[in-house]
Amino acid sequence: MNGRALQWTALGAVLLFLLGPFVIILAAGVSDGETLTFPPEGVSLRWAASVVAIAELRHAFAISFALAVLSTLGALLLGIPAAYALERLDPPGANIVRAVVTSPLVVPGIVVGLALLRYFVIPLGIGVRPALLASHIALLIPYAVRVVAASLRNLRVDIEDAAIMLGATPLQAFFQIVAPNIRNGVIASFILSFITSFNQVPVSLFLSGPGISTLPIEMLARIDFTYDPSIAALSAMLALLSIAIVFLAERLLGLSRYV
Amino acid sequence: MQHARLIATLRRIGILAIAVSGVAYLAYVFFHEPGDDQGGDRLVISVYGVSQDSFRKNLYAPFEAECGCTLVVETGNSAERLSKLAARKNNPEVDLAVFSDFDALAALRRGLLDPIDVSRLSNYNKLYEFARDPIGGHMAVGYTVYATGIVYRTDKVAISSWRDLWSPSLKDRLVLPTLTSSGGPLLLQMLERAAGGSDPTFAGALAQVAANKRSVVTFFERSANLVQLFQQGEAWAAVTGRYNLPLLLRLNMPIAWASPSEGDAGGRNVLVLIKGSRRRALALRFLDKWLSTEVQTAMALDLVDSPANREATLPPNVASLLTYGPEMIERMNFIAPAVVLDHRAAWTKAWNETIAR
Amino acid sequence: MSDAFLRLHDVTLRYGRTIAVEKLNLAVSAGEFVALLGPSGCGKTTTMRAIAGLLKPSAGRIVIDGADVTRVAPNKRDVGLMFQSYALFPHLTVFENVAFGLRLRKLPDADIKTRAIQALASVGLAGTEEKLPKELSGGQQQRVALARAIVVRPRLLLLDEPLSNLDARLRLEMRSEITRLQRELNLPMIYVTHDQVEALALADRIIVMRAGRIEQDGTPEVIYAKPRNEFVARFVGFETILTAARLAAHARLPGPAYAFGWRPRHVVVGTGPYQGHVRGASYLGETVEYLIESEFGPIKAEVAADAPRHGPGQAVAFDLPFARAAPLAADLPA
Amino acid sequence: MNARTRGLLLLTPATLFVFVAFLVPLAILLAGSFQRDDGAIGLQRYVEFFADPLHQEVVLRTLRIGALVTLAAIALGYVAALAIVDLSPTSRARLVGLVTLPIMISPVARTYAWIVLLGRTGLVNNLALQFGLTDAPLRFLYTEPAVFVGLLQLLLPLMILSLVSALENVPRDAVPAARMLGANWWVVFTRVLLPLTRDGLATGGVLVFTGAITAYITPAMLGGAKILMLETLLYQRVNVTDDIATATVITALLVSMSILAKLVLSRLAKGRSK
Repeated sequence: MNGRALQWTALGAVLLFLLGPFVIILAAGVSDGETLTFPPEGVSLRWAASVVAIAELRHAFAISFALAVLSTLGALLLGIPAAYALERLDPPGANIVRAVVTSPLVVPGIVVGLALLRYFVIPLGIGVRPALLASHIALLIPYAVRVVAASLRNLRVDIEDAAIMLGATPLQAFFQIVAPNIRNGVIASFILSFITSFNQVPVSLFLSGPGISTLPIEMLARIDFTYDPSIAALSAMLALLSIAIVFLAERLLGLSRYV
Repeated sequence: MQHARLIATLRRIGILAIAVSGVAYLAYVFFHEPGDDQGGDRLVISVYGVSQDSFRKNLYAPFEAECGCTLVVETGNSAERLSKLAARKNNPEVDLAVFSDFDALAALRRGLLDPIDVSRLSNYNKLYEFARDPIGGHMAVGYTVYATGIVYRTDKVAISSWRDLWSPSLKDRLVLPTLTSSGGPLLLQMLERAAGGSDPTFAGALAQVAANKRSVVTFFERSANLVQLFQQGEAWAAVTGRYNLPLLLRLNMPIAWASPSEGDAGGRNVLVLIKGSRRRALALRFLDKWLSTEVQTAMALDLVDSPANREATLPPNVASLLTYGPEMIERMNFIAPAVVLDHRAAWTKAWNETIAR
Repeated sequence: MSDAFLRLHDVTLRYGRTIAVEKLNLAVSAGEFVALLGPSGCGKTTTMRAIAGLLKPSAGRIVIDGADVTRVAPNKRDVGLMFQSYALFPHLTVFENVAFGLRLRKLPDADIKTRAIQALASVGLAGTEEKLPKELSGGQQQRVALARAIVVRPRLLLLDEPLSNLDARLRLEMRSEITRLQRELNLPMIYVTHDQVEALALADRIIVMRAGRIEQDGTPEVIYAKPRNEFVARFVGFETILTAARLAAHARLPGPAYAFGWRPRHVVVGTGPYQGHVRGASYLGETVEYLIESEFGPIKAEVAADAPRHGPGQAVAFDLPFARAAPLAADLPA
Repeated sequence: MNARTRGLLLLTPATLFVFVAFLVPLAILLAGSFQRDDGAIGLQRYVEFFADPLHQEVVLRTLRIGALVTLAAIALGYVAALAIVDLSPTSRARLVGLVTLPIMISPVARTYAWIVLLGRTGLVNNLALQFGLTDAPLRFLYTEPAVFVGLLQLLLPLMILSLVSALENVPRDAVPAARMLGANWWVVFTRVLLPLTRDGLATGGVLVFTGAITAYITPAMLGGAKILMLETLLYQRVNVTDDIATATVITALLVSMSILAKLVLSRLAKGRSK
């Protein structure tokens, strides 16, 4: 075997390691059997249907989806101006602010959940829902700032000056000239944030409450007392959903450049 | 040209309107408390996550229909829910909760509970003795009892005593509850008894577990990944509550409930009212409903909870799977909740030093 | 000078603690084409951006058409600016790029169309309206930028090294284009460049800057023939500059001056009172360039190629005729 | 209003938000680790934390698994990244997309797949039995290797992506040039590729190590109560035994480990490339 063939085999093995488990989950999820096994016993979508039929899971899905969209929008609303300021306006203390704004990236989720529950939510008497939303926004701001800042960095500074010299106000220059050119970065950051929020577990573990549980939390709880293929079916559906989103994004924008 | 600009503007407004209403809808979904639109009251309960489908069918749905209110259900294991309750002590979200008897006592000691006015419970007098005042002061009412014992693969091992857990054929196939789960203290209690001791420090029991810890696949925190462990062939024997037996039997494996000579440990789950709850009357009404003969029977028939109500009568095939009837309840060794609480810190220390590591 | 269209009074600009432009005074009359000439970092672009309003002076006043605009926002100054990088909007078509300023002025669609198409035609780009900037060549992008800047009819046009990204042939072409437009529109322009040839060819007046200050202000002829000091002289091609003190030992000076400068082609080679050695000779086609090592130091000379040639190492006589020398003042301290 | 003031104004909402809803609560939690039971400032909580042999073991295990996952990710990452940058731009983009996929999928779903795979009746054991590699099914679940495998799959994509972008910046001729000079592959790797991709390696290393020591779901699902890591221990201490004192110490340990890893690795990348 020559070097090149060896290289391809190794790459194949790595890909198998990374992607193989999804094939397993997918297969286990469409099994017709009563218990979770691989290879599956027959093919059926009944477990997928059974998952969809559970009201709690549907509700958790709706909550997770809404939470992901709202927190992503919130993070972008706060993060885009911050990214713009950091990249363009040279505000005092920019480096400190950059570190502050991106700090949620390095702190473990469990710690974030615990700290927020004890020293943010409870002392301020914040309700379960606003608290969950606020924690997700704080977690997502780094993604918004980093990705948007990266696309601003790739955009010439002088086109804004050009617009202003042609009579535009700074706001007009931003919305008519800058915004259309960082649109892809913003969409990429939206997708990244959405998926991050949607899959978030440790923070939500502390901050979810009565009547409001996210899908991954609900799923984690159910794994403990479910031995049929329904959780595999749910996992497979979630995986397919993520894949579909990423595939579309990749198709439209080349998302991987921003990761 | 002017026309085209108008159309473009209209289209932009249209897209914006769709986006804004989409976001508004999602905000509604997210911030909408269940039951707000029905106009009735909401009752928030905090329970174990197991068998919620049965509870919905036998208890929640009928109750909601009766009271015209909405039930909001928080699920999780005992300790998790207790710690959330403690965290939100000054602004409680939950009206009524379910705990093991000693976690209920822990909640009481942390000032989280209000007494239950049992005179207002129409079903109170139908309860077995063990359920009437399990932690004292009428701060809790038992709703179910479960034996904690040994399930095992009859094709792999034979079990007639708690000491058989340490048989060599169970090496690497034994699953035990971790100390911090409800089953942990019950396990230690039975091991202590099997060794002939009655020392509440459980020194002998802890030493047994420590000596055999290599045999143990895992110490589980949540009872139900037990099913998986059996199904995957990881477990041949496990110590668990009897409420897991029906689930395990559905695996179509030769699994049985052991009858060790020392008997089984008794576990109780209780209902409590959370201090500061604003819907006291509704909570009491729900509590009474839970204890009613019809709900207790229905939950037993679904093989979820063994009844605490003496008037619940079960056919033999169901009864055999549950913790049912005066003799079986007699046979169980209850452990006083106060003993658990008073010694748990010491047990945990010993457990961490000799077993968990 | 009181009728100047643009005036800078003692304008000072700072970046943090470094001073980029210090107490600059400048006047440009209506219809005048002024070049700001100087090496990079001399403050010429900074000055231009201050006139545009993109930078705020830390001291001094800027007056346009009699009104003090020092505190007026750049988008309210009605000043056009053409960027070195063109700064076209990548997501807009050529037409929309040009129409951008007109749309902001809320003109009727029909007027926008007429004026944009006319502006594009005037720079020779009719027919490219629907293309995106990236589909055009560098020279074409340059023209779009020019059209975009003039279509809004600014009262003053600033050009920031507009030709530096073009190749030599296009540069010539654009140069005449800009001159033509300036004459047609009779628009005052300030043209920033580090290329003396460009400045000489285009401007009515050249302002040579160094280190944030004006070194010399004059017509191209004056700047070219009579640089005021050593810095300006070097910048416009006087390569041999000798101080009066040094020359006095060898020659009778024609008058008082700090130094004298010669262009290479004003140095006589082959005959003359001074002796040197040829250190290098480069054949340039029409001429030959010599580097001569002499008692004055290295002398650069350029002579017709058909004159007798001298090889490296040869001794050679040369002359520095005062008739053609530029008398120079001492440099201001940098 | 000048640009800096405007900048400050635009930055304030995000900064304020992160401060109130993140940094201040975190700081209070961290500060708690230095509080003694009597309220004074001191290291009592640390002393007590490390006095517990279980805690010592969990800290060591966390560091060990973090280091092993990082090393394995580096090895596999180079193998995969070198093969990927060898491809044409289109297939390269496609493969990068494939590698990115796992990052986007719910960690719960991803880890669940390993439970199905690694169980005693799972695929891995079945294959091992079939090929006679073992006589009896092996136990993988609730062992350190299971956690290791789960974390590696979780985090390897981050390393591959970092290395791919680093390798893309290596001049195309560097490797052939070194080969022309007679260097063998090992020399090419250590003397040419490694120095040129040091930045990417450091970035990937920080992501993988930090990811491994701060992951929750994977150790919780594949390790359980027997194979505790700092994150799962923290959860247990807070939610099961309500022991905030220990939780504050674990928080401080986790945060300082993350920061330390970042400092050490970025110093390494800078220091050596000089």
